[in-house]
Amino acid sequence: MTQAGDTLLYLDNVSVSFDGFKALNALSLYIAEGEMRAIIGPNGAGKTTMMDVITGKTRPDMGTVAFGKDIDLTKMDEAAIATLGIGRKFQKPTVFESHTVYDNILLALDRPRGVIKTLFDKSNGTDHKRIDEILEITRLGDLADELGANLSHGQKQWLEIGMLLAQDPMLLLVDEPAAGMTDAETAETARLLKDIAKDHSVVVVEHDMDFVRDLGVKVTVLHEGSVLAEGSLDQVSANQEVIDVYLGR
Amino acid sequence: MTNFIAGALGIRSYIFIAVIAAIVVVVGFLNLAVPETSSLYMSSYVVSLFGKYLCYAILALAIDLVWGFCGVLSLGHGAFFALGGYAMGMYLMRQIGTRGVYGHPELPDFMVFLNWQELPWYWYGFDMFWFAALMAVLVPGALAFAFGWFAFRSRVTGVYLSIITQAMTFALLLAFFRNDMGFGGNNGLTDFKDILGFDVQSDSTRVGLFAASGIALIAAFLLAQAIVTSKLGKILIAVRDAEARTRFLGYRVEHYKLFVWTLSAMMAGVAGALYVPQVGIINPSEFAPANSIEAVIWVAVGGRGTLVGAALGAVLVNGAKTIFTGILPEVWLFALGALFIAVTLFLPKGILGLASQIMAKRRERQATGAAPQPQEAD
Amino acid sequence: MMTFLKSRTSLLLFLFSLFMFVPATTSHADELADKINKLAEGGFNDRQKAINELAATGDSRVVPALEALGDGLLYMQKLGNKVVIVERAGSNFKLTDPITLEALGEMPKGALEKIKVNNRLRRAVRDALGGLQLNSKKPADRMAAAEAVFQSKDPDAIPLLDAAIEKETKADVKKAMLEARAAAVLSSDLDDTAKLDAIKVIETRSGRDSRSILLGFAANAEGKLKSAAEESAGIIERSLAAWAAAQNVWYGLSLGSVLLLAAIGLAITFGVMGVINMAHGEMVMLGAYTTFVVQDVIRTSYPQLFEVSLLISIPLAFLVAGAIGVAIERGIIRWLYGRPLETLLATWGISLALQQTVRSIFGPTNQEVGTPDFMSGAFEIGQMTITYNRLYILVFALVVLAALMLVMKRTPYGLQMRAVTQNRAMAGAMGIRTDWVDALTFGLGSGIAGIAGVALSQIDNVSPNLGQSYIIDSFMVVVFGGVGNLWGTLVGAMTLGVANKFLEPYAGAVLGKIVVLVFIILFIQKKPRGMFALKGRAVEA
Amino acid sequence: MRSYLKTLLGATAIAGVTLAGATAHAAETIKVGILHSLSGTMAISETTLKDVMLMLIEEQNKKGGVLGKKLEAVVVDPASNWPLFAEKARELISVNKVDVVFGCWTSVSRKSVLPVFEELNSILFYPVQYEGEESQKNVFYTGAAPNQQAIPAVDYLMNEGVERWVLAGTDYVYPRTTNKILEAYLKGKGVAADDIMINYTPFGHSDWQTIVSDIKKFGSAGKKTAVVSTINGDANVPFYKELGNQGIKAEDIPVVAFSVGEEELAGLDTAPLVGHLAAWNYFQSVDSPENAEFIKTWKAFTKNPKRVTNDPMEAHYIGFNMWVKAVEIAGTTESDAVIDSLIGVTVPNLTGGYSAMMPNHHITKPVLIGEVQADGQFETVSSTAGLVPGDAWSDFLPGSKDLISDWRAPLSCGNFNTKTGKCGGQGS
Repeated sequence: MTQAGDTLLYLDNVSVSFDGFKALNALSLYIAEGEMRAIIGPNGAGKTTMMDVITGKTRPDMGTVAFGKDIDLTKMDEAAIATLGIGRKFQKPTVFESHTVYDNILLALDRPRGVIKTLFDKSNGTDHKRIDEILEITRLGDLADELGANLSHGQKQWLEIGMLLAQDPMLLLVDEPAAGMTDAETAETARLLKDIAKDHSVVVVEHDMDFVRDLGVKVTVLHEGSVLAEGSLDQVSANQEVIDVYLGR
Repeated sequence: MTNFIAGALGIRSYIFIAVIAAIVVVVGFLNLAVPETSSLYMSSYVVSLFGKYLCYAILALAIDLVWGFCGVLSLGHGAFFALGGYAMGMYLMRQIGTRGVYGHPELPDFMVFLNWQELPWYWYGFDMFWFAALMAVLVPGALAFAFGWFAFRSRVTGVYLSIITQAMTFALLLAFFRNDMGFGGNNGLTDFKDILGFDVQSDSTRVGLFAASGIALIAAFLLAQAIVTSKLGKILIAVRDAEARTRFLGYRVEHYKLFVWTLSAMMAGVAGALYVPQVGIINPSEFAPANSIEAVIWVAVGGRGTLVGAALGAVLVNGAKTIFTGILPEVWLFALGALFIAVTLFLPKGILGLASQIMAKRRERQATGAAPQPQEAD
Repeated sequence: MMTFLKSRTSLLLFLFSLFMFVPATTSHADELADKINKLAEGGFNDRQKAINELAATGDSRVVPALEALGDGLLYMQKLGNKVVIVERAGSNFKLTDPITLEALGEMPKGALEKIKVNNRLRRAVRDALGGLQLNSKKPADRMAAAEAVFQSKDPDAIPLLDAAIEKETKADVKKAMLEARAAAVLSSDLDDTAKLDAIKVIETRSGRDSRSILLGFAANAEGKLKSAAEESAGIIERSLAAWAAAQNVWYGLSLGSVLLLAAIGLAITFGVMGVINMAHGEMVMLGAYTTFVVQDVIRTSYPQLFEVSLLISIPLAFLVAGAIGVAIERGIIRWLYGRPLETLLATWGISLALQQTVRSIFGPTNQEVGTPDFMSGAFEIGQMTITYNRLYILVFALVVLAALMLVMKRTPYGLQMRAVTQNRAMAGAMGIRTDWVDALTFGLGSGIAGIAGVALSQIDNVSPNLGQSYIIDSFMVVVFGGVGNLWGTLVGAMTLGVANKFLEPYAGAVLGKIVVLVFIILFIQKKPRGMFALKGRAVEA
Repeated sequence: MRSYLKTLLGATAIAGVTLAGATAHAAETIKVGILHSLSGTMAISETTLKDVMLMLIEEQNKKGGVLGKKLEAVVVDPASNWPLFAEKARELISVNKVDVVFGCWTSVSRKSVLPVFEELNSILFYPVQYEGEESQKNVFYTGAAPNQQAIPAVDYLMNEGVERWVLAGTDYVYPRTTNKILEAYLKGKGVAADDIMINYTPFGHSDWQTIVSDIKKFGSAGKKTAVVSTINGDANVPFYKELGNQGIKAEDIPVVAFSVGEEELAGLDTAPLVGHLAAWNYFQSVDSPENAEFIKTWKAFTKNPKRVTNDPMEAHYIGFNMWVKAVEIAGTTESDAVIDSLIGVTVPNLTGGYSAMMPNHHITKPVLIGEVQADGQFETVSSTAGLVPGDAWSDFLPGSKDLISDWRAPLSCGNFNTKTGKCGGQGS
């Protein structure tokens, strides 16, 4: 486990409801700088909604969401939050299918995001170098000229993670990175994430217990929109409440 | 691959520009310099017909820019086209001067007709060409900006956006039909005499307008091409394919949409402004939602997401329409309807997409060993 | 009896022969015949005089002739200038004596000349008949006669009315007669007290025509009478204003019901299936044309079924439009799922082709679709006029909506349909034949559009362009209400209908519609997914 | 790629050239252009006129054609699209080389083609009643001008005791102008402003509940009220249906329409409408040998015994015969000669009289007022004593009361100002 530093992400008493259904119920969660955290929970536990709240897609009905020292995320939109340094990978791998792998990374690079600036933007040598690096990390170097649409499921997952890296965020939110992968791919993904976690904070939402075990990090169990248990995987899997929830009481 | 597409793009654009320029020169020459008796003579009818096609091609480019590249399907681009047309029409009306049937020095005929005493304020300035030309771009631009600013910020997307663009053009249609609006009601603006001092009916003016349309088309094409090949263009495609992904990468999607949407509206305005002096009338029916839908169909026929295809689609569909309304007046709607169905079913990427596929196949056969790669249209 | 009652004229003969009211001055038959023959002479002014003279006889034997005149069935024989009542019989006319009502054989059309009437004469006939029928046996006739006198305000009718009121046993008829008498009094030269009473009677009658009579009277009156009449007219005016608001709501709901009908089918094909169905309007049109064909067959072959022609049309229109819908889905749309914008283009092509098909078969002109009697006319609630056709359409729209909801919520098919639209792959995996569910759903939406066409044929043109005029409104309703939600469609249609009708008096029909459109555009900014949008994170997935 | 594109663009260009050169071979026939919408919103009215022209041409050919040559009809579809009208007019004249065009229905389509006819100096016969305020050298107006329809109708109603007027129309030029003229005319006759209600509705308006109830309200002020309707084609059916349903009877509030003819009534159950009026220059019910013959030929030509005839059809009948006669007088189909010889040409109309082409390119016509009958026909209840010459410029509009039109030399002017003595409108 990485050494915990100052609190990077701070959720306190956050609630969200859709038409009376409480997706998040007074959820409180703290992620430290440089920490890697796995979040598990049954379907409908609020994992994706939590990501939505952090990235500005969904506004919480109440509660505090703060980043770093005192940045209130509830007042910002997705683009602003992303620029701030929070990257997100979707549950369903989402890459730009009409662009090449190379261009996908290029678009994610930490370059000016204004309309006019992008119109005249030309990528330079540093950019190319950085892209090559990322392609190397994600093992997509051979596929640089391939269209996003032609990648396999696992390759898309990696490309999306690569795009997150290109953004150079302080915090990565990774939603089910191992879903639909072969065992070999899953192991590879775990290795990749651990690699990334060396110099980024990472929150991973995952169902696959083997994968979580591979990561070997602190685990938070969500249930019905709030935290049910927290601790190492072994601790939480011994927790009676968690067992009840997973086995359906 | 990246480089290859860039290369193909270059060739295609090159051909496109060359063809347009050639058409302009040849048609102009055949109309003006060849005697009327010659079998090579091209009548003014054909000149204005081709002029009209070129204007439609600009409109198609404008639609393709927002729809093909940014995924914003507008069913209301006819409104921007018509607004540009009205701006030009107002200039042409003011140029009539005392030559109207009532001979009023200032008021257009229809105002005299309705007992209007003075020119409404919004007609001021349209006696100057530069002002009208500016308005032909600014008015559609301003409307698009206001509309887009609200719609994109509120994240109205997909069919919802399409439907409200339709509502927009329908509302404008109804508004311009009202005689109280001061734009001539259903009759619109017509009976034009001069443009910049040249007689709009004369052959040389026709050829001039035709050439202007050709140049405008080339300019619009180059501008659109520059945009779609820039990084901005890549972002537009990114927005089209995965809007949320783009947003979470930190791009303000609404700004990109607004930019390209407004620019596209301005292009449509230019097309309208060139169209009006060539067809000789602007009337509210240009706002009809059906017109906008048809324009979208040109793009689909030619090949969505390919600039050359959009322009080609506009010319082909309208050419077919011209021929069919002449030789098959009773059944041409069947032909048109069948064309649209056939294109959506069998040519989802349009004619140009089909062309690319055929080329790709042929290349595949030639370059043995190369992995089969689906060709992405530019 | 039945055959006897067929002709209105013979009915009158029957009534009069049994219950003839014999006035004091019975004219001699020849004298009467002379007076009737006079109807054929001169221009409209002369004819009007002749009518008045006939009315003045008070002789009920003139009724058949006057009736026939009003109906345009009174002709003159070119030979001998005798006036006769005619009945069409092929290319000939069957003749009847106007007084004795004896049959006079047949004659070719050319041997007769029609005695022309215009509105003024029809009005004169109506007034004259009013006086003459006050003693009819049937309460409905007496009621109509009283109403006619009320309209004619004929002071000469006062004695007849007095006699009739005396004998009248039905309270409502009596009231109508008293009101008619009051109207007649106002145009008579009776004294002021009688007129003041009459003003009060008319004030209690209320309604627009009462006000009209009072204002007309006030315009020519002076002093006390003038002020009394104006005051009463004012009272009526205020009650009318209150009713006007209610009337406006009704108009709005009725417009809303038309929008609803037009949009329900689209709420299925577009709202539930996500097909941007530009051919939706043409499905409505096909329904309307089905109605036309059904009526055409009925007219030529089974005229006695005309009253139920619409009921017959409803299932047929559903089947015709539904079958074409299924064909379109199987042939074209099914290749385009997941590409909603392409469906727009393809269905646009379909709509062009369908329009042209109908134009080729039926011609470009409007077709006549008749209104059965039960849907004609209007009734009043207080000062509110409610036309039957609009009422039936409102009810019909709600019934269709309710039936559709039942199908969707309570039948296995509805369950499968919702399953398929929500998660096609999963539904397929569970053994649902998704392709058939798609086809049926599209057919259902189209069929409902066809049913809407049956109703719309009652209020709009039946022409190849019919569909075009509803397509935009339908999309607005569905989008405004919230895609995929039938309740939203209902509320959306009604809101837009009422909003339109409340704006119309202030802004005019055109500006009102523009305002509504702008409102929809702004509303969508606020609620990008319509009024009753599905919420939650599933939406954007 | 290169060859592919070239082929496509080349094909388009060739198509255009072929169009341009397609007509060199037709010297033996005289070509007659027919410019009526066969699709789109106006097809409903205009298709019939295309058919009637085809019939007239066929009949003329049976008689041996004109100047010994057969007539050949050239039909195009301007698809209810106004710019397309201009384009198709140009195609007819410059590509198909027609000698005369019969066409247009709406004012805007006429306005759209005007400059084309002027530029290419061809001849257009326009068969529909219109707002006037126009007289152009190349156009012959065989429909009614406002003084040949609106004013006699209003005169008739005034005679019938109407004191209060609703002027209801579709919001476009024809109703606007007609209503302006009528308003001025009525006020001149002493009708108070309060007694005139003017209402405009959009094209294809289908919800008439509010307006009909407004009319009812307006008509309940104690004075005899009538509605003068200039409501356009499509909107009429729902309008009359609503009138019938709200119980407005012709005896109480008659509606006189200028755009509703037999063709429009064919789409309606007319039983509740008996007594409502229309003013035209022709009714199918008119009893004259020419009309009987015309109707017979028409039904035979369309092979449909139910087809009705109407006023614009008569206008084409008159216009076509006038053109034939003028061509025979001129001995050529050359535009200037025919235009000159058309003025003064007199041909039988279908109402038992003769119509003459006036120097202002309008024709003389009788004005008939008819009441709707239960069988969908009109019965004439009033007709003008003689023929009424069409007035291009209304005497009741301030902008045009000083203008006259006379296309005979030496004046040759469509908008001669009698005050200033100059050609060219009001001048300044």
